[in-house]
This record gives sequence, C-alpha cells and structure tokens, in this order.
Amino acid sequence: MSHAPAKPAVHMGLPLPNSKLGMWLFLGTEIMFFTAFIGTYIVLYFGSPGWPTDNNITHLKIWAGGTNTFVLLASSYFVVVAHEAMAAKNYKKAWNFLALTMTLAFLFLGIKGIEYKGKFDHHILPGQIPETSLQAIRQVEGKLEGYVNETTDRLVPGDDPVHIKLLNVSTEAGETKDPDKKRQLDDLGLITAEFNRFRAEVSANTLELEEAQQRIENLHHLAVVKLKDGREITGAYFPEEPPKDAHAGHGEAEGEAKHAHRRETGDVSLHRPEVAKETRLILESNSNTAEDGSVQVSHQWVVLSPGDVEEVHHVGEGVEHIHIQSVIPYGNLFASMYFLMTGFHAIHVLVGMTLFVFPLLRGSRLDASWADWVENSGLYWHFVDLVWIFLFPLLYIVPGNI
Amino acid sequence: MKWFWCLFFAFWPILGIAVCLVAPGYGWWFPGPAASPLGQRIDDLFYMILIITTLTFIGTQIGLAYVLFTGARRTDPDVQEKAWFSHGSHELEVIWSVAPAFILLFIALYQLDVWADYRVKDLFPHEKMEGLLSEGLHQKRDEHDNMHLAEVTARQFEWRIRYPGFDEDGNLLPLEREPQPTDLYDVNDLHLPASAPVMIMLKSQDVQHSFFLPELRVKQDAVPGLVIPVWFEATKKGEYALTCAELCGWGHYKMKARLVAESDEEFLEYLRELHRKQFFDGVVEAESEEDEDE
Amino acid sequence: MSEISHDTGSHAHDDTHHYVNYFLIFIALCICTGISVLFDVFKGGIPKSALVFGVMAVAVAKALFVMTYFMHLKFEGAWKFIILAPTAILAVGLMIALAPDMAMHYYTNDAPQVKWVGGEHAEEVAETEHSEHSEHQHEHGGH
Amino acid sequence: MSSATTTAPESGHGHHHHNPEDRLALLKQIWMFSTDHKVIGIQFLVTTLLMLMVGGALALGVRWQLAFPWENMPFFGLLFPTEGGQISPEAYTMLFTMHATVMIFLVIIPVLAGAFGNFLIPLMIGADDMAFPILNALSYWFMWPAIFCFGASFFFGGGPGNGWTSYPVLSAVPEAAPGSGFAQFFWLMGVTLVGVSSMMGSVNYMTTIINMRAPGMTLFRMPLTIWGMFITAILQAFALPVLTAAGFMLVSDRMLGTCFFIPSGMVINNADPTVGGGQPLLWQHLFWFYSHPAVYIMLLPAMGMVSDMLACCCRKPIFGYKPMVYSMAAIAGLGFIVWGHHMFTSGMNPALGMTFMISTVMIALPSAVKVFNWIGTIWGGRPEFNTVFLNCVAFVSMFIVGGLSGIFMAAVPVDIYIHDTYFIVAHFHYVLFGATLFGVFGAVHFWFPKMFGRRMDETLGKWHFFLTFIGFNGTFFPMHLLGVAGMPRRYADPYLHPYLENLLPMNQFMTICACLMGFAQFILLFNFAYSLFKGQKAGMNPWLANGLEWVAPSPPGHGNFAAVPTVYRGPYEYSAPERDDDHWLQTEPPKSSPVPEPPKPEPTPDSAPVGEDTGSSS
Repeated sequence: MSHAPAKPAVHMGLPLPNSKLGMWLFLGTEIMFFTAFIGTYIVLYFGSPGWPTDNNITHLKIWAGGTNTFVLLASSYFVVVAHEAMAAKNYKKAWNFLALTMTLAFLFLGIKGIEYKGKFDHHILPGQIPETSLQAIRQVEGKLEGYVNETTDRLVPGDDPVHIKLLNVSTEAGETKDPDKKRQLDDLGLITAEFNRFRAEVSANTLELEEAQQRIENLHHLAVVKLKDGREITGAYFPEEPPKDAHAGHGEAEGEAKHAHRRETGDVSLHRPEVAKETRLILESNSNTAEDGSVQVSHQWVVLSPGDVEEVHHVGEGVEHIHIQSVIPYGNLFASMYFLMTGFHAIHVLVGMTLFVFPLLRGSRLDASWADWVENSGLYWHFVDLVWIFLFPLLYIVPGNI
Repeated sequence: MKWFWCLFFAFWPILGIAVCLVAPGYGWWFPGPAASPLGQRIDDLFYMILIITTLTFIGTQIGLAYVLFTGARRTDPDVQEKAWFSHGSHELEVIWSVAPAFILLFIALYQLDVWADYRVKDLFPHEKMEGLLSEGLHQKRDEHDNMHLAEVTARQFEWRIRYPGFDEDGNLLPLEREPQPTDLYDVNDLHLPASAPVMIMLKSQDVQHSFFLPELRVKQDAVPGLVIPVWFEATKKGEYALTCAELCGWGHYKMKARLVAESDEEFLEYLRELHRKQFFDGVVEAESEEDEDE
Repeated sequence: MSEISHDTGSHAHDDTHHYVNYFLIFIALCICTGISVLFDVFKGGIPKSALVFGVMAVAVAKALFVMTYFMHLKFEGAWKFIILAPTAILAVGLMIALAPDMAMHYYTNDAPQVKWVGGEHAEEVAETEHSEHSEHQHEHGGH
Repeated sequence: MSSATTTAPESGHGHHHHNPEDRLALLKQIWMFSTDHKVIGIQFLVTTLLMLMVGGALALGVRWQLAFPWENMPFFGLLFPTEGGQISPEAYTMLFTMHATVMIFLVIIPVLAGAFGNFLIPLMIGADDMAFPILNALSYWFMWPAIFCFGASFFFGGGPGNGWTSYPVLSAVPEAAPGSGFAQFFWLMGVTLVGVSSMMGSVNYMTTIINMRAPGMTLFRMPLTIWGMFITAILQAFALPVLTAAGFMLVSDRMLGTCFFIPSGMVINNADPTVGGGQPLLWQHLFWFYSHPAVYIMLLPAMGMVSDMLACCCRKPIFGYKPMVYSMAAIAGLGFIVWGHHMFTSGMNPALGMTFMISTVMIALPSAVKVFNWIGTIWGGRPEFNTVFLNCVAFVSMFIVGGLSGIFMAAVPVDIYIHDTYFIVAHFHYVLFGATLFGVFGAVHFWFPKMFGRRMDETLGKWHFFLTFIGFNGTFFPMHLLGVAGMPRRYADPYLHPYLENLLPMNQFMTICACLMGFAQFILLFNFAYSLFKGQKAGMNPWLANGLEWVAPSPPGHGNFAAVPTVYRGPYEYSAPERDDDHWLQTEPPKSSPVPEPPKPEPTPDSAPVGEDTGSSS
C-alpha cells in the first residue's frame, strides 16, 4: 500500500494487504488453469471407449501416489505452523518448519521421480505406445530399422546413404583385416537379413501380433553355432529348456489353428517343437535361389544335444533391447494426461519451493517483515496441495471404476 | 464544420442501405436462390433477421443523427443553453431492455426447428431417404443398413468420394461403414439424385475441412476422427459448387469440386459407368485410356 | 510484499481469529487419505459407483479442510465468496459444457483403436495385454 | 501542487512545470525498466501503435492478393524474389495468420488493457501507482519476448499458416503444414508469453481497483473506464489460463508426441498414420473459452473510455450509469457462456448448439442497452465536434453495425451458411476496428494532454478520422456482401471458383479503400510525434473534465497526486443546474460543507460492492 503506516487506512477496499488479495486472485487463475487440465482429462476419459485402467499395464503405483498425498499434507501442516510461529514472532521455529516443508517437497519430487522412472523404463510415454497390433509391429520394425541403420553407419565409413552402405556390408566384411570388426559386420549382415524378411512380411500384411512377437524373440536368440562335427548353423538358438510358452493362455485349439495356417503359407518356423530339458534347439534357415530368381527361405528346427555344440556366437545380443511393446488402446492419451497433469503439478511444486528459498536464506535474520511473504507462499503451497488432493483419486483410484 | 460532421454521420448509413439495395442487381448477393428446401428456410430466416436488423439500424442511426443535430444546434453561439442535466430515465431503460429482449428471444426460439431439422439425427427425413433408396434406386436393403448414399472423405486438398457398388445381379448394394471391394470411387465429383433428400457420410483423412455447398446453403465441418452424417436435397437438377470452408493448409482455396444433382436413372447410370471403368479387366487397353481422357 | 506497512494490517487481522489445533486437522487429513487408499484396497467389495462417489467425497472433504483451516478461509470476510464462487462456477461449468461434445459422441467416433477395443479383438486384447505384460516382466527380470 | 480542493481548472496553456526537458526525460524512461504505471502505459502505447502499422501492412498484403491475385506484390514481393515477386499460397496463409495475431495479441489487447489500463487506472481511482509496480513492469517486458517469438515465426519456412485460431490437427502435426515446424512452435510460445503478460496485468488491475481507490471513491462513483478495465481484468484472469493450458497441450502435441488433439489413424501428407486418440474439437472448445471472452476484452475497456469521453464532450452526465455498469457485467457474464457459437458447423452436439445459440442471441441485449444509453448521453448534450467526439460517435455508429450483423451469425441456421465466409470477417472488423480502434483513436486524442502535457493537433486529427472512417467503411462494408455471396475466408484465390468470379471488382475497390485507410494511419503517427514536441500546451484540465486524473498535473509526476484526493461524487456531474460551471470535479467538496468531511473508513467486507459485478460475471 502506498500510505505511510502511521496514517489510518484511508483507501477504500478490502481489509486485506494487497499482496494477499493479489495472491488469492492469482490462485483463482490457477484454479482455472488446472480446471482446463482436469476437465480435459475427465472428458477425454469418458470419450475414449477403452481407457487403460489396469495398474499393471499403466505402471501407476498407488502406494507412491498415496505416500505423496501424505507428504504434501504434512508439508502443508508445517507451513501453517511456520506461519503461526511468524505471527507469534517465534522466527526460529518458523525457520525450522519452513525447512521441514522444504525437505518434504524434495521427498515429494523424489517419489515422483521414482514413478516417472518406472514409466520411462516401460516406455509408458506419450507417442510411444502402440494402440493396435499393427502399430506395435510397425513400431518394432521402425526400431529394428533404426538399429540396422545406426550400426551400418557406425561400421561402414563414408558419406553414402545408408541403403548404399548396407549393400557394401558383406564386401567390407570380406576386405577388413580387423577380426573384431569383421565379426561385427557379419553379425550386422545376419541381422539385416532377418530384418528384411520381417519387413517383407510386415508390408505384405501377413504377420499377426503373436507371430511377430515370436519372430522378435527368435531374433534375440540369433546365433552362429559351430558344431563338433564342423558344421556351422545360423539361426535362433535356445540353449536351455524351451522357454515357457508365452501364449499358454490361448489353449490348444487356437494354437493348432495357427499352426495350420502357417503350414499353408509354407512357414513352419514359428512354433518350437516340444523338446526335453537340456536339449539345444536351433532354427536353421536355408535360402535357395529359385529358377525365377526369387529367394526362397525355408526354416527347420534342429535338435541338438549339449555335447554337439562346440562354440556359440550370439548375434542377437545387439537387438535384445528391442521388444514389441504391449498394445494399450488409448495408452498414449493416458500417458499424455498423466504426464501433463503431474508434470504441471510438479512445476508448481518447484515454484513453491522457490518461494520458500527466500525466507530460508534469511536464516536467523528472518523477521516480521517476512510474515506476509510466508503467509502468501503458504497459501500458494496449500493450493499445490489442493491440486494433488484431487489428482490423486482422479488419476490413481477412480479410473476403471466409472 | 459541425453541420458537415452531422451530415457525414447521417449520410453513411443511407449509403450503406443504398449499396445493399443495388447489390443483388450486380450479383453481389446470394449465389442464386437457395436450391434446397432447408436452404430456403435458411434464406427466409436470413431475410427475417435482415428486416429486423435493418429497422433497428435505421432507427438507431436516425436517433444518432437526431441527437447530433440537436446537439449541434445547441452549440450555436447565440444559444447559450446548458446541456440537459439528466442521469437517465428508468422508464426508458426498462423499455429498451424489455423490448429488444422479446425480439431477441423470438429470434432465438423461432429458428430452433431449422437447426434441429438440419442436425438432430432423429429428425432427418428418414422415410423419404428410405423411399429413394428402395424405390428410386432399387437398392436391396435390410432394416439395419444405414441410409448413406456416398462417403465423402476430405483430404489435403481434394474430396474423395466412395459410392456403394453393385452385386453380381447388378443391384445397388447398401454403403457399408468399412470400405468394400465392390465400392466405387471418384474424386472431386459428387453425383447424387435430386429427387429426394440424400445423406452422405462426411469424414476427414487428415485435418479439419468443411463441406460447403453455397447454393444449397449446406456447410458442415469434416472433423478428423468423426463420421458425420449430412443430409441435403437439391430441388432441381444441375451442377453445384462444392468448396472447403475451413482452413486446411496452404491449398485451402484449391479444394474445388462439384455436386451433380441428377435424376435417379442418371445417377444409377453414372454409378454403372464408374463400375465399368473400375472393374474393367484391361483387355482393350487403348479404349480404356481414351475413356479416362474424357 | 515485504513492506513493513502491511504488518500492522495483517497482524491485526491475525489476532482476531481463533486458535485452531492444526495438528488435529492434519490427523483428519491423514485419515481421509487412508480412507481413499482403503477404497482402492477393497475395490472388489464395493459397488463401483459408490467407490467413485466415496473417493471423490473424501477428496472434497480434504479440500474443504485445507481451505477452511490451513488457508484460513473460515476467518476471512465475505470477499472469499466473491472470489471463489465465480471460479467454482466457471470451473464446473467448463467441464459440463465440454461433456456433450467430448465425453459423449453424438457422431460416430472413427478411430482404429475403437475397432480394436470394441470390436472383434475385445477379449483377445485383454488377454494378450496381460500375457505380454507378464512376458515383459519376465524379460526384464532375465537381464 | 495544491490539494484537490483548490484545484481550479485551467484552460489552454498552464503555468506549471512541463518544459521540453521533462518530456524528454519521460521519453527516455520509455527505454528503461521503469515501474511507474504512466511510463509503462506509454511504453505499451508506443509499442502497440508501432505494431498497428505492422499488422496493417500485413493486412494490405492480404488485400493485395485478393484484389490482384498472383500479381507481383509491392514491398512484400521483395521477400519472394524467386517467384518473381508473387507470393505463394503458404505466404498468403502466413499473412492473414500474422495479421490477426499481431492485431489481436500485440495491438488491441495491449493497447486497451496495457496502455490505457496502466495509464488510467491509478489516475482515475486516485492511487499513486499500481498495487504491484514491478509485476506491472514485467507485464510490459514480457511483451518483448512475445514479439520476438512472433517475429521469429516469420523466419521459419512457411511461417505459422494455421490461422490465428490454430485449429488442430492442422496445427498439431508438423507435416500438415509443411515448413511450419518451428514457426508454429514460436507462434504458440508467443501466445503463451502474451498470456503471461496479460495475466500479470489482470491480477494487478483487479487488486489495484479493489484495494487502492481514493477515499470516497465507492464502486458506483468509479468512471466507466475503470469498470470496463475491471471487468476486462476479471475476464482475462478467469478465461486466459484455459487458453494457456490448451496452448501447452498443443505445443506438447507438436513437440513431445502427446495426442490431446490428434485422433488416431489420420494419414497426413503421406506420413505414417497418427497414433493417439485425442479430439480436435477439444482445442476449439478450450480456445474459444478464452477467445470469445477475449472479444469482450478487446471491447469493454473501449466501451468504458468512450462513455467517459462522450459524457465530457457532450457536457452531460452519462445516461443511465448503473444500467451501463450492469450491461457491461452482463456482457462479461454471458460472454463466458457463448463460446460455442464459433463452432456451430464444427460438428458439435446439436443440443449444445441450441444452448449456445440462445445465450449468444441474448448477449445482444446488454449491447443494445449500451448503444441506447450512448445515444441517450448525446441526446440533449452540448457536443463540441472535436476529434475525440467524432471518433466516439464513429465508435457508437460502427458498433451498431457490428452488433446487428452479429445477430445473423448468432442464428445457427443462418450461420450454417455464413460461417467462415467474409460476413464473419466484416462483423468482427466492425466490432474490433470500427468500434474498438475508433475508441482507441479517440482515447489517444483525449488523454494525450495528460500523458505529455500537450494537445494533439485538431486539423490533423480530423483528417485522420475522416480518411480512416471512409477507408474503413469502404473496406469492410462490402465484406458483408462478399459473405452473403458465399466467399469463404482465407482463400488465396477465390476466383478459382466460378460462382465467386464476379466479386473481383468489389475486392479491388476494397483494397483501394484499405490502402487509403493504411495511409491515414501515417497521419496519426505524424500527429503523435509532432504534437509531442510542438503541440499546443495543455493545462491540468484541458477538456474541463470531472475525473480524478484531471486534478493531477499534466504530465503527472511520480506518485501522481500531491495529496491523496478525496472523492465526493461520481465523475459525470456535468452541467449541474445549481452550478455556474458546466463541470464539477469529483474532488470538489459540496458547497454545504466547506470543510471536507473525514474520509469514510473502509466499507465492511459484507457490504463490499464488488460483489455485484463479480457475482454476475460468473
């Protein structure tokens, strides 16, 4: 206010300091800001026929949300105590409680960080979640292509475009003196061949999601196996007992049907035969050039005993990080909303923390002139708390129940 | 000088009304009378509002001119009159609040049914459309089939049109939501019967567009992700402009297409022609190319 | 904000309000949080609508606690209604106005995943999702 | 400076301390980080007047293309030497997008709230400055990053070619408008920064108006300008955050892969099908939730200022002060619930359309009440036909046209036809240019003496008005006819369509008028610069007006008033019969009690009169 403190308040208006009135008005605008987000979330939720609600799929951790609610509530309480202490002129106490608030704010962000990390680890990120099987397959195709291109660029020097370089991979491998590099180039050649076959089937649209999944798994196990008898077999190599069938839930009948379907198209590669434990299994691919010049690939499962194997060179290790992602219809929208709302809330937490830094920096010099500051930043902090009070049930508990 | 300004402010509304009166003569008016019954109702509504607003316009401008003239007279050097010390009139406020309120409420309520007929799905002229499909076009129909006659998909920067095809016996099939192998396709050329209301599915393949038939007074945005039914009825046969009315990118102005309203027989013949072209087995290549050139 | 002149005003104001046991409020808030978590734990046993209603009611109760006591609204003048009422009306009104267009589709919603969710794949999706997920876990565990 | 009680109005040249050095010092402050509300107001004014020229130039570019399609464009053509001076369709979309953007975000909103709001609010309510001076200065300086962002968006490829409404999916997927990659990002950042600026301003204005009024300045003694500014601030504070939020969502759709507005399965420009599940209509709702009230943000302060100027020019109290206030509040309140009328053809739910239609039609009512009250104010007045008055009458007259044409598009069935045609363009130019800018021109002439201590030149002012008025009506009145003829907006070349071919001569006529109008603005700039130094010196109260700002020196010093003024009556007591003078300053104590009564203490919150407008504006 403009007048000297000695004068009576001559201005018209509310019995509030300007700063507090301004803060309340500002909070009004903030309410509208979050209304836009929360309203968007609610209407998009109802407007989407299948919002992902299974916390196992979305990697929402209710304990994290609940703990964070508690943390924020406690920090809100500490701010109030700090404000009371300021009013009671107990500045030491006020400082201590502000510091406690600050600590809890850090704790909040830490827990939030753990949650975010879970999402990043499982690629629950906006724009990265396939929502139909086709998208899932296309996405993995893109990732494989990215891997092939990147590796090619790394291994084959020069300014040529990648597709030219790819043609030169085998030549390079023949020319190079460095055995290490030769092996890398050979590996690349094998992976590229597998990838090209995969891609051809994707563009021909003959690949179902689970088949694609098997393909990728085979690719992960791609290896060059040298046998004791001197033979060298290249293919998907499964050294242990056959991994448990990922699609056990589908029942025999369906599996049979698929089998039949594949046999029709002349591909028997996808379903591993049942073999005893401790047996090695490798899928051998032979390509023959037919009369009309087209390359025909046939696949055959080879069963080996451990004693047959002399040396195994794992080729697929390089692409083991590439998986087909879970199909989550409306997962991108979920991820977008989640990160938007929690992200902007986190930004507000940071702003609130910044507000508390100033009185904290005063240390023992904290005095009555900071009372308004503490009160107003306290109001702001309570608002941050309020937002979270609504975000917690809306994001963590309600979905799937309405 | 003040008289000049008084005349200045009085003159321009007169000029404005004069321009509006002569404009239709120069073709600066509607692109022809509305060519659809709904369009005629829209035009009627337009003229009704035009009359109300013109009367209000004339009234307020006369009022403004009057107060300016009397004000100017009061400032003459020989009239040393003070301004009228008045803070307003309660009666006048009530009158000029309540009277416009009734007029506005009337306008608001009067037009509701036109809007409802145009957009509310239950009020679409289903029976007439059904009649056209089963009797006019001899389409074999189940009860569950929808009544769309074409699907219009907007894309940058053209209109793609999908019609239902014919079965083996040469009967017109209903249009399915999903594309069928029998479907017929065309671009920027929408043919529809003129004898009864017809309905299309409006879709967008990329961004938002707007399906605008100026002569029929039809406009509906094609919203990405939505399938919007649009119905209209051309009262007479002929060609009508079809344009895009929602900014859709740099080529927005280029989305020029036409609607051809024709008789049922001509429409069927057009579809048969499309069918012949599309399922031409390619034996006589030269001939088919000529066809396309036409 | 830190002008000294404000102090007289705000302190005078502070002195007028009553003593509040903030710790009790804090405990009440914690209990509320516990209740909403319990709602989630006993998901199966409660009707869904009751669960949503309950959880949101708890949230509103918590919000009211924070606003009335922590934000001192209980002790403020009538201006609080003037600032908060329009905000509340607008906030709720915006959502209500959005609902007919966004939440209920008057026109057909046309998107690939609609077919995937609502159509032939509906059951399959649920299953594959689950199995993919477990496989996912497995793979990650394996490394 | 003596206290308000002894302030005698001075005519013509005053005696006090404004010499050229003072003004130079004031001008120098413009370039510095000043927290004085007057300097900030002038900073805003100068900036927006410059931006007005930029926006006008862009509009002339649009007009050129419509009149002489694909012919070499003067000046702008230099930017496209490879095409031989022709502009490309992409450039055309950028021209109209940036024209709207500059005019709305950098001219009209900041000139009203920023320039006049800043300059007038503390002066008119008798405060020494804004409640938060530093925040105030920041709100100005946030304009510059915004201007920078808008400027930067010019230099990236095709520029932001999505219209100022920036509808997704066009604006959300970079492939949809090739070349707009970073341009659209910068454009959205610019809008966000302008939003931050407005937000800071609005919180500041509300606090100032609520809490810093001089003693005796009750809410219903406030000038209508202040009411306009106050209601505008409320609109801004509660509507703008929604746009800011939506803007963030759109930016993240473009840059971060989210999908709030992008439905899945769209094949855009042969790119991969989109992934997502968002809804493009959502943006339209959120955008118009702000941008429709924004129309009133661009109008209400001008309504207030015109009311003040009309009363002063006519030497007559405002006709129906309270109805004026209530109708402003009603406009604001209804303004929040009419946004859907921008979406009647957008595929919205028909039931929602009906609701929005009724509220839209009803918003014409308070506007009508205001028009009648303005005419009532002139009625029986003793107007002097100076530049200020002419501009104000033009405001009323043009607003009538803009308001009446609004009824056509409020009627949904009619709107089906005229939506997105030039009828709409005509309508909002009549409201935003015809009404608001004429109001602003009047206000510039009216408060220029208070800002700089000198009057603006009358002859130049009248010429500017005359040419602008003619040019304006010549440009925009025919647009109604174009709209009725069905010419859609934003067409780079409408004559491609046979049914629009005969509109070419009319478009050429309009372009010529637009050039005339553009030329007239140089007169304003010249008059502004010339009068700054050579204008006739003005005293404290050159217009013999009643408001508090006229008891401060011209230009007011730091702190505005020598002593806190006390207010005894409303600002419109002109020509009171019991007085010899035809004006009666708000600070002049009543004759019956020569000794000023001690100021009333603050009203209790329960009687807080703010309620009347905030409550109804919800």
